[in-house]
Amino acid sequence: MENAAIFGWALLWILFWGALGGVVTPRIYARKDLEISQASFGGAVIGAALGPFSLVPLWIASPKITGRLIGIAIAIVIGIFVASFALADPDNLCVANGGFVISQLTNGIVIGIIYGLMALGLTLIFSILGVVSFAHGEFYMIGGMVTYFMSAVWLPGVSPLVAILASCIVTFVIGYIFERIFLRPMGSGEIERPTEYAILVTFGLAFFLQYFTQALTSAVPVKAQRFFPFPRVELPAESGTLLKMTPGNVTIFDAISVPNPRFTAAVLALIMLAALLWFLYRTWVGKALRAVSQDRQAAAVTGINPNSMNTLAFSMGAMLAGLSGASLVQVFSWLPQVGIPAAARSFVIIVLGGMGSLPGAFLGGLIVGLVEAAGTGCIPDATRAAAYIPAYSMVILTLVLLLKPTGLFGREL
Amino acid sequence: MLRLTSNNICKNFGGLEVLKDVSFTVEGPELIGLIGPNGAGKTTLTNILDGALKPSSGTVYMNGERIDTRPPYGVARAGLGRTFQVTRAFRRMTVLENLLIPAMAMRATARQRDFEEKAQEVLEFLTISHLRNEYARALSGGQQKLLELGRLLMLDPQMIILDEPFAGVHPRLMDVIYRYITEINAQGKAFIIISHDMDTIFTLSRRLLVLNYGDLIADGDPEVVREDPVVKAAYLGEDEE
Amino acid sequence: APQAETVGEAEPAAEEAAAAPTEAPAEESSDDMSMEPIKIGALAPLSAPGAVVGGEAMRDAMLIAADVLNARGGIMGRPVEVIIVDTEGLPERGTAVVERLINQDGVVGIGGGYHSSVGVAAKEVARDNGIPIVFAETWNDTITSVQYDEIFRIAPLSSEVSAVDVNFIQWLRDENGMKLDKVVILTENTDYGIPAAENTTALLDGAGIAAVTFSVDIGTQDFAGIVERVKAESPDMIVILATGEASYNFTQQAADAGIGPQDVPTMCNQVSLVSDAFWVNVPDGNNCFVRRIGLPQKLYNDVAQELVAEYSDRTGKDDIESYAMASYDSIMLIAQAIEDSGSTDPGDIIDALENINHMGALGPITFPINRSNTPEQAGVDPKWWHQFPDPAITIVQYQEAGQDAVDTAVVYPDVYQTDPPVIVGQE
Amino acid sequence: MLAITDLYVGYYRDLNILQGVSLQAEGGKITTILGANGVGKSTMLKAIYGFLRPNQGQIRLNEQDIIDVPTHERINMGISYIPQQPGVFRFMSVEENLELGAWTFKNDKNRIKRKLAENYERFPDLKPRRKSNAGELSGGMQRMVEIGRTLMTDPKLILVDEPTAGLAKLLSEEVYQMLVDLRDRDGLTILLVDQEIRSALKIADYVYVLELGRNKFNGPAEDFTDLEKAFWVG
Amino acid sequence: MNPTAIYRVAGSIAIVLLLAIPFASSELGGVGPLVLSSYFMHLAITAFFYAILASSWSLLAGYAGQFSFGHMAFMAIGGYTSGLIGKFFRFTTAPSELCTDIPLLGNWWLVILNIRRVGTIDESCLDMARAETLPAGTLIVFPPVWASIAMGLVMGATFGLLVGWLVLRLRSTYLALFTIGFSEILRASISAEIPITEGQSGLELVPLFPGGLLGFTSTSKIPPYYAMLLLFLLAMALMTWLAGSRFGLFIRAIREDEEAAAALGVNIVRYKVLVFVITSTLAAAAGALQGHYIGIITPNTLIILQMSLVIAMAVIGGLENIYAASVGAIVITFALELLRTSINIGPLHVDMTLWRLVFFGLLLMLTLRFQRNGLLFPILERISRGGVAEETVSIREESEEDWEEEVEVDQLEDSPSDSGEESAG
Ligand SMILES: Nc1ncnc2c1ncn2[C@@H]1O[C@H](COP(=O)(O)OP(=O)(O)OP(=O)(O)O)[C@@H](O)[C@H]1O
Ligand SMILES: Nc1ncnc2c1ncn2[C@@H]1O[C@H](COP(=O)(O)OP(=O)(O)OP(=O)(O)O)[C@@H](O)[C@H]1O
Ligand SMILES: [Mg+2]
Ligand SMILES: [Mg+2]
Repeated sequence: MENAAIFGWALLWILFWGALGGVVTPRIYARKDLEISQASFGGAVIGAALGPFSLVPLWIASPKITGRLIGIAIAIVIGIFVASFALADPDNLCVANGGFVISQLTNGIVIGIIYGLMALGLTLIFSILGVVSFAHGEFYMIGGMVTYFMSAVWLPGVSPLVAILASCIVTFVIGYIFERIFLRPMGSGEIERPTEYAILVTFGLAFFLQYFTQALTSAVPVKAQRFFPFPRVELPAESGTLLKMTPGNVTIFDAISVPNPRFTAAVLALIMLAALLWFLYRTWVGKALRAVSQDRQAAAVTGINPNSMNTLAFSMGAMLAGLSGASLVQVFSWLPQVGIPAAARSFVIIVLGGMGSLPGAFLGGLIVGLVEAAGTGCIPDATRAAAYIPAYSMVILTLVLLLKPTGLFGREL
Repeated sequence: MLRLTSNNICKNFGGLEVLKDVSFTVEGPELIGLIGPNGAGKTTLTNILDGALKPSSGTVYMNGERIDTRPPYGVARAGLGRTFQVTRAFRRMTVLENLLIPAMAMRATARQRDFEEKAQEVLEFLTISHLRNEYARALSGGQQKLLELGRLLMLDPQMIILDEPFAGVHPRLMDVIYRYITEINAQGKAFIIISHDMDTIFTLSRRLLVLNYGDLIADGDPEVVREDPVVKAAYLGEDEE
Repeated sequence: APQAETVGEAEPAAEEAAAAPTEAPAEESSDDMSMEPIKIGALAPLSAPGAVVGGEAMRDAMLIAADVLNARGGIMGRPVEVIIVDTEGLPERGTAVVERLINQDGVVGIGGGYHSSVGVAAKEVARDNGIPIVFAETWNDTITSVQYDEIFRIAPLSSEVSAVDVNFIQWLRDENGMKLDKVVILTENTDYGIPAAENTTALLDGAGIAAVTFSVDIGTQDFAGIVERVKAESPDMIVILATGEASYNFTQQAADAGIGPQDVPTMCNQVSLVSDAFWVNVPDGNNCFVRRIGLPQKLYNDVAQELVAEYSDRTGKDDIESYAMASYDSIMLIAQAIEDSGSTDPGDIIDALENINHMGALGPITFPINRSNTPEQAGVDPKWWHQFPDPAITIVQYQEAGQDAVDTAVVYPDVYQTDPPVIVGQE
Repeated sequence: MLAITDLYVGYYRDLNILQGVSLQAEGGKITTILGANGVGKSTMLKAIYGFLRPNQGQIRLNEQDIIDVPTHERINMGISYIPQQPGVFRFMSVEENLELGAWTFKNDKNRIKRKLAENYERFPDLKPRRKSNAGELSGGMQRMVEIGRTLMTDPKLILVDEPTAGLAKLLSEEVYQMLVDLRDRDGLTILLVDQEIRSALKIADYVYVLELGRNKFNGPAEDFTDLEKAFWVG
Repeated sequence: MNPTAIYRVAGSIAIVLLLAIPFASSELGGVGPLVLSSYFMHLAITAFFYAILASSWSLLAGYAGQFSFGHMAFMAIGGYTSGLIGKFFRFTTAPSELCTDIPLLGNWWLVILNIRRVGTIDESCLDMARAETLPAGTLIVFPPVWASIAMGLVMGATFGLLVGWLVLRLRSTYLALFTIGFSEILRASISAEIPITEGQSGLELVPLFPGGLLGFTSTSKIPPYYAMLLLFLLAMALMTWLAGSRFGLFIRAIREDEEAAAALGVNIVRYKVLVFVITSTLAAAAGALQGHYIGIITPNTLIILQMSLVIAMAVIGGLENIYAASVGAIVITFALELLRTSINIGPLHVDMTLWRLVFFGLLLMLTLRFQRNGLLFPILERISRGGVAEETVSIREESEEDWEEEVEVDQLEDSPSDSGEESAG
């Protein structure tokens, strides 16, 4: 960082005026007898955007704070952030190297899609049962483990699709049994303070599953082979500038390169997403699930059994986590502990996207993917950039919870 | 002398206008009934007076001080107590502890044993003194209602809002609540009573407010209000004049 | 200058502490010489966050040591019991289990040890209780440079290992005509990774080679962003100091992105020598250079060959990891020290260890820098205190995909070379 | 058709909202339940439909005791329920809403198609909006969707709870007309709970009045001419 | 005997026993055949450490209903603050010129050491100063351990205040997620900021009593045992007093129904923040003490496993009672340690080192599901509330004559743990 001060001051400026706007605006709006539900968040971002130059007019004119206004303000804040960063560190790869930026963006999007798939499971569970499963990461881990053991140990040479299917079945069944024994009583009023109970009991499940797997498999990292290696292709054949494929990699325009396992995982995730959408929007059971999430009583009136929908939602959520684990076990080395950071990331995503919102989960996944890519890619200090990876998404989580606990999207399934 | 004024209260939930320009004044130990069909905004109004909700616009003053900007505990300390439509006893605390909370909250230096005697009196008044060491969750719905009323006595506010005190209550307990209202009112405390039970409201209250989907359509003597054609229309369906 | 004694240090008290608690085991041994087993402690990380793979290998080797000793009729006619405890790779657990070994189980000496941070913490407990520890796989220089009587080490010194790495890199440049101006180091932000990266950077600097270090949190799975940054640096060589699955993850993801061992000369981490796990996790890891502690298998002595045979029998592995071999030796060293001194008194064992000449699987083991030949007297750095001076270090290279670690080509140093290095990515 | 005797129901085990209510609904007739707010009218319907389990008493449908029949099977026995709180699936299209009414016979495509057509015929307003989200419709149309959804199962007995609460006058007249049609044309039995006393009485055949969990009056609708007497003082 | 008396007697016996334990330790020669090894003493100290954490967490989660997963973070804040003060702060009688010097009273200076740079020779500015600038005879004094521990408490309280204030609006799930985030950020920062915190190598702390105490050496277990026991007893006394006072009453009311409590005049903001401050301070105190006792603290104390241990201890003991939680913690600390063995069931060799955690997780789940109040609490509850039902019934019979008719009190015989009256809609 050459002119670190520029960036530091910009950050301070944003924080100071943001805090001031967030605290003072609701007071002023309340004094003027105006709608204040958005005043705190709106005031914060508008303050962060242009400081006194936007706050003073806001306080004087006190217009209705619309989503549009907030959107513009957020865009300005991001603009200031990026500009001051670029000014402060003009040699940074993120500023100076277009190819690098494109690669990082691609990485972020590809991994974000997979994060999104995992978070979808969590959001599905939340929208139907109203609880956050703290064992989500363990289902992810088990999904990967089963896929590995199927394809490499138990039935070597079996098609990866069969292995993935097996992992779906296993995670689904575990989710099913758990829901029936431990979560079903919540609905019947047998358990007091169900939300807290759910937090603790899924937490216990996580603990159990993780150590159970570790006791069974020991802690040697494992990894599945590439499911579907690319064919070797070079287009146009001589120069290789347009498209170049090797078994492990595809390069487009000599700039964007995506490793094969990630690519297949992302494609699998997209296929699953499509299948999930098809299931939720086109099948009877899927519609029943959505119906229960929108109006439990009305659904019960039509003869849908909401309890069995709970079970289904939980098992399916677990299965989606298992599935993203299954598709990532060919990308990352796998251990009984891999679920913990993955689960933490899913929490961030669903809070960011708005708890219970399917589109929110998907978009949240992309955002988290991009932020992590930006964090690792742009932080100048090489010894810190990667060391802070687990913290990037947590910083977003903290900010979102403090500024806008409802997330980006309202609830919609 | 108590004086509560609500000026032009409006409340929106998103696009839904639940209260439209509601203004009224309570002066002295009045006994007011508040009626209106389901979803008329009665509970919402209570929440606004109590500070649990902020009005979208409008103000509430109590004894010359603005209270709509205060948090609920500030309003409670200013002298306004309320019960909830769905009873909200502290279920895993004993009856006695339930009663001690408001008394202690009002006085920063107080100790528990200072109030045990008073709590005993209140329990006896409400005929549930034998339950003092039971957990509140072991009480029946009606008894939980009594417990809520008892908490208000311990809080000792100047004005009390009761949200459907008679709903789902056994007739015998109803007598207790009835007696409670009249006696406490005689001690100089104002009441606003929300109820769907017309008999009780008409015998009990000396002033009637009628809310109809956010509008305050009537305010006055119960007998007069009863004859009001607008009110009749709201309650008895279409009247062919 | 007559400075006041600083309050934080507790040196004067330590002597007393060393004497007192040792009485318990000593008494035990005096009143029952018949069949009371002699207990030797063994440290190994057997659960997360420790490096479990390493821990399990060490455990197996140390159990073999116990069996071998007992098959020989024990030590001084008494059976031997090796008590293995799980350090979890956590210093606070390390102190707790060493405490337990000494005070609960009554061990007379301790072997094994993997994580440096555990070693750093454990050495204090050993010192307080006057019980010797022979560390088998803790590289951190400070463990010996504090010069505690009780602490011995047969693992290499972190700084010496870095020196070998850098010598090798220089050798590649000078003798093999490789272009080598810039090296990227990927390290983990642990007590092992950070000092190793610092040492290596300093040495490379001295050799006129620029080094850029990226450090990662262990447990990181996704290295895509880092790989892009490494790529943007256009390094001539990559050195991976991150261990465990982080090392596998990085190597394979780098390979996926086109800067793997087959594209850029890469020094993979020593965990790559667990060849089964390596090929499962890094299918594109061919041409990796790996630093190997210990002699090449072709040069194993009799002890080592017997050990490998037994070890393969039990674990199904073809070769033995260097740290498993060292753990074996650490137990055997203590056993021999007991024999030599004819006593289970820890003080006597320490004396015996200082003068030991043990033919171990690693070769002849001695501790030449000791109380009678202090670093000052010998004119060497204090890190050589109670340190096995010459654990052999070679650089091997996987030259065929799926190759077993046993069959790897030894490329450096010249004396051991079996094949010339395959250098990739040179125009 | 439906006979209730001495029913005790409540939300908490120890607090009965209904305390010994008895009631009969004759086939092909509209039976109306009136009473002040909170006397337990809705509670009774919930008990008949199976959401609440009575603490005591009997509920018989065509001479068969149905207390132990689970909710979703009561639908198959020909009972339908339109609850007081309007409940459409806000983020689903009108058509999906209607289709979900056919949940109990979801595999009978022809029957679903037929019933859908019937519904669009009955509520022509819905047809052009069949692809819009139900949450975007007006309150009255949402009621139509709900009623239509209920009718998908060919019920014999429908339990209707305040169907016109919050509806404009014109719309509510349509709703009442619809109920009458259902009775006259389809021969359905209707158990109606209502606050719109005048309108409800107009279409009722038989009337029950409840007071705080107990029967107060009952009799044919013709007996209820003096409204003042019946409802204000009691 | 009435329940309070039972508690008093049992409590006094327990305290006397705990105070007496060191006399049976091997350091003091044991009592007759009973010789407790210093490993046992170590376990006892650790058990008290966990007992403080579990019971303060139970005050936070069980009494006040704030399900925070950040308790270990406050523990770490205490330990790291104390450790960092020991690492970076010195008192001298002359300015060092090379470090940051802050003048104090008289000729004393507070010297703050420079942060070491990664990648270069690591030389303390004070060492350099000693060689170059400091005049001969300058005293260099470490900050006293008690003072750095006290600073740990202050930091714990400050962060507790901050977090408590930030989470005011958050309920259950959001609170849990936020606190996980908080502790994860803290863990990542500690791991990454190696020049300050030493990262994964762990920050070394001076012993609790650097010069020994009363003839015990600095490594003796006995002074730390009494120190930790004292902290434990103080914490329990403080929490007992709090739980029995208005504070306890109010936080339980907040747990039961925040809005109703507010409507009755309870300043919910103040008490919610206060409960965070108090419990974080206790956690920080335990962390600082344990840090000095062990001599090292690493960011791994923040991993989720450590938090699960504390939660499980509190839940299995009894979440809603500080005594049950602390006894649960003590029992489980020992049990987990004893289970570090391997057993043979017939031909099957089971390494309990791993499986014990599996069973532990299962026990946690089953306890939650079937014994919501923990395994210990119901026993305490029986002792303390045994008389209530009879009392209620007898009073009721007395007052019966005023009530010619049965009024709805027929549910009195129901056990208090019954909760079937929840809405069934
Ligand atoms: N938090 C809220 N968000 C959105 N809408 C709300 C909220 N609270 C109340 N409403 C709506 O405001 C309207 C008035 O509600 P309120 O509870 O005040 O009615 P009420 O007069 O007390 O009715 P009842 O007699 O049934 O208790 C209702 O339509 C209700 O759905
Ligand atoms: N879910 C519930 N939990 C607890 N009590 C309830 C519940 N629903 C209703 N009650 C109580 O049951 C009593 C009767 O309610 P119900 O809904 O049956 O009245 P209603 O006669 O339908 O009145 P309305 O005309 O207002 O719809 C009321 O006192 C109400 O407070
Ligand atoms: Mg209401
Ligand atoms: Mg109703």
